[in-house]
Amino acid sequence: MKLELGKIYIHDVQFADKTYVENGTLFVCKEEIEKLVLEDDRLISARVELARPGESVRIAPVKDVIEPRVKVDGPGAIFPGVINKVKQVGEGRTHALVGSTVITCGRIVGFQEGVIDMSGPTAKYTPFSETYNVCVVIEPKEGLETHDYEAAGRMAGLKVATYVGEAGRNVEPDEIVTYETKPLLEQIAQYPDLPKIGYVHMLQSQGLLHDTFYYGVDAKKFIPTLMYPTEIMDGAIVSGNCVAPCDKVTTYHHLNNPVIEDLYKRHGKDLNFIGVILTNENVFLADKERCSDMVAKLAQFIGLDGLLITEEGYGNPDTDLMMNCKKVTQAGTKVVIITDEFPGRDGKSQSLADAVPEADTMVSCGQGNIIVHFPAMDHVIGTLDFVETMIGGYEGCIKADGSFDAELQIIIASTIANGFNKLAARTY
Amino acid sequence: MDNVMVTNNCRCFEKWKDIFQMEFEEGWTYLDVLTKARDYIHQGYHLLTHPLAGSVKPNQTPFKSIILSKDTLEDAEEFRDLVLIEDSIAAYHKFIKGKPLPDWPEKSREDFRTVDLSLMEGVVSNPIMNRR
Amino acid sequence: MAKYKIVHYINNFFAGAGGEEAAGMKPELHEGAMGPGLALKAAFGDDYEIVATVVCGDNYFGEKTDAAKAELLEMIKKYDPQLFIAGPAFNAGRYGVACGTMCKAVEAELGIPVLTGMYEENPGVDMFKKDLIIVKTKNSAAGMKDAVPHIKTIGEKMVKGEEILGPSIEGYIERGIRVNYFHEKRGSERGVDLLVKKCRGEAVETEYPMPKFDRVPPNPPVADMSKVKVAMITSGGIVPQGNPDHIESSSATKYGVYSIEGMDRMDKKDFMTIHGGYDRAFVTENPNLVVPLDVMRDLEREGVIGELANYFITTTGTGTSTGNAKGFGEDFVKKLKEDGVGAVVLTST
Amino acid sequence: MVKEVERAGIPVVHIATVVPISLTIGANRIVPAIGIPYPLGDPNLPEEKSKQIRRELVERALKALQTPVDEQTVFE
Repeated sequence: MKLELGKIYIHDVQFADKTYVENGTLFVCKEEIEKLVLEDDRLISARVELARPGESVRIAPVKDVIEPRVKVDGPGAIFPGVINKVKQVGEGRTHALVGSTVITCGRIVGFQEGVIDMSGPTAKYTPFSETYNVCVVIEPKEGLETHDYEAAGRMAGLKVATYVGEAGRNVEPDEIVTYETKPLLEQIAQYPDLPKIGYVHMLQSQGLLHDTFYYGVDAKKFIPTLMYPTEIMDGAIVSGNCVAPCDKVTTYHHLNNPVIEDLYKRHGKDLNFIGVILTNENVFLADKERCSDMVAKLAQFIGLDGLLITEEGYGNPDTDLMMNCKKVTQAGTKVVIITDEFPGRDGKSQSLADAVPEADTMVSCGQGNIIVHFPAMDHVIGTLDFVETMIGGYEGCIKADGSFDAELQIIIASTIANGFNKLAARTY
Repeated sequence: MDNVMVTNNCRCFEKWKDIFQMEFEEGWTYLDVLTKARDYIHQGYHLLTHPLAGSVKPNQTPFKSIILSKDTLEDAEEFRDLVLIEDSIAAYHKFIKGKPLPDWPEKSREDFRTVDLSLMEGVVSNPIMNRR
Repeated sequence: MAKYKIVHYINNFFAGAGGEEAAGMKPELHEGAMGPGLALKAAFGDDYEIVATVVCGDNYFGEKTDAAKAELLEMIKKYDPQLFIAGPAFNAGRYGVACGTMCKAVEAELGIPVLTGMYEENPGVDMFKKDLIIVKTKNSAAGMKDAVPHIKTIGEKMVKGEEILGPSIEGYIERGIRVNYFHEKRGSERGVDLLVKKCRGEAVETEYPMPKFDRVPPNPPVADMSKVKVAMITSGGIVPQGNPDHIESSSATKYGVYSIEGMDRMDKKDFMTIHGGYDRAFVTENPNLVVPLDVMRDLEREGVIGELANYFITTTGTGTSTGNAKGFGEDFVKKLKEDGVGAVVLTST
Repeated sequence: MVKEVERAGIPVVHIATVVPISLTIGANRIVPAIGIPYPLGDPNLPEEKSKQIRRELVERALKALQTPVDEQTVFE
């Protein structure tokens, strides 16, 4: 499977009468976006605001972040099984508006959604302080059931991103990167002397606000399967969760999965990137045993020499992570784990909720419990009303001028456990 | 299947009180639920669900539900459940020490109940739960 | 400019009072620097002054900890110091524990920075490394020269409120605190690097070491059972009739020590079970099913074991937190040691 | 408790009904007991038989105490 990713670099975002890209500037039509969102009668209001790097702007509470993309050639279309029809993706050509995002925000439940600061001391912790963001603030109709609201919010973001992505269809990309993974036997034959490497991508799948979808299938209902790495770049996986903001894997992070990107960078040089094993993080312990058995089986079945494992979330997923690591190791495949840490406020406790001796090679994406100071910003997109109750915030932490102290875990993707960031933790 | 649900979530209690044996007490804390589950494990029960299910941390949500069974559904390492419950209790203390549970308004409490209920719905709907 | 004031704590040996024979000495106060403090004084230079040295015998401190602590705190308080330094204790265990205890006490009472130094294997290290900065020293006083510059640098930073960097840079013992920093490469790239190396069979270093499972290595076996005093302990909830100490039937917060002097077996008239976790009927009828006194007496009589301790220790295991259980153990082993118990049979239900 | 006794330098044997729990709490010398309602003996049998079983278990425990071990060992 071969995908050409055409990168159109965006250096600014502005409102206009229609939505288009010109000379690296993304122009968006506010009215059309609002109209699109309000097609869903579960939502009663949609407000579009723009946020640019360096501005004194705080976005909260963030639901999802999505990079606008459009499929210009090859089978299927972006977000198959969710926005577009179910059809295999990952082949042909896709254009991405790199440097821009669509961010959905608004209150879903009384907790959990995170913060993005476009400037100031906390901006460095989130990648979205460096992107040009089209923010859509949504509000549900009175009394809407939580599951429905979650679904409406998720769909709104994906619809807007698809709409904005269309603006890149006929634009000549600044750069084209080609990614290719061949069918198993051919791929192994291509670089017979290099170690065969895979990637176990664990998807959050515990329930409401904890779900992820693969071609529209709820991840808690599938069993581990193999995926061509390029499928994910066409939106085969979308996020339907807002667990702890810091280690939420947004849809943006699925589209731009760093492990897949970095494995491709070394593909044919010092490793042979064979493919991705998708698995889940269910609540049911029998599911955990079954799925980790299957992950180990698949790794052995396709003859991997080594693999990376990433997780999403803390606690329950740590058990899946450790089971996967242990069983894969015992099946004869070398493992490296990428994770974030929660060692408590004082940094002295165990970072993970589970541990096995096989997990002897870990990469740390930083710890989410340290307290950081958020100075007041000139403008807030969304609302700060819920900061105190959001994860990481605590009662009385917000001051009259809008500044507050909170744990790092309140910032979207600050310790994301797939290695997207440079943040790490070490022992003092 | 001889199942017991330990919970402090009235919505779980209402929904499944006729299906499971229930250990329910509205006033229990998250820790009380973990402790009760540990007592069951000490008496030979097996965990069916992960004690930290849901990535809402123990100092964030007031609600917790855990399903245990006299039978085990999987061929797990024998002391897995004991380790899981002890680690979960340790995790509870770690978080609560840094930041106590906020005094949530009822609207938020209801949201937390909904999320906890959803986690359990995913489990109860699993066909293996209907095994006799 | 006024000088920063330091108070220094040392033991009998370093105060020149003598070794073991002087270990019982009570707290003493000396104006200015003395002993190892002279080297510190030279290192810290003119902006700092060791205003007093407090001294205490290691045995006195160990045996009368609370009294010693209180007396020493009184002495230290009146100097209103900006920094407290204890030791270094090098490899002296009791001294290390005293240094750690005093540092914690001074920090809590006076709210000033505290600093000590020890050899890695000093028992004080495990007790205090999470709470204190302990400068890493050699295992004898010959290491003073190497330790002084680290004590000086860290001490100055503490007094001035400057950031103290990582343990390998500053020369203190790793405290086990996870601290964030920005790496030059992103996590996924580091992960791929590690994996490629691991697949090549090269050594790789993890960024987050798995916790060491708290295991105590087994003791050597009992050489001659017929010469040893054996004690019985149970978590099976056997107590004297009426449960005089009100031990809980589950989630116990206490344990009991009960006499079995002159008894040949556990009589159901004398003992009952309070254990909440199992069907009590059989054990109520015959407590020897949990505390095998009858058999132990036979073995004692036959000379298989040297002697049976004249009490048993009991609590309930069900629902009892590992923390509580650990606490019970730490508490009652003192008694076992004092009574010369050489082996323990612990029964659980 | 068992670890604290061991840590104090006193050899300890754990007669436990649930061996995995014993392993988890870190006992080094473990003798499996009969069962939960009656760990040392079998009250369904006549008392002298039951006591005989108890004696065998205790003897096995004493033997464990006199056996050198490097790691957690279950004396079946």
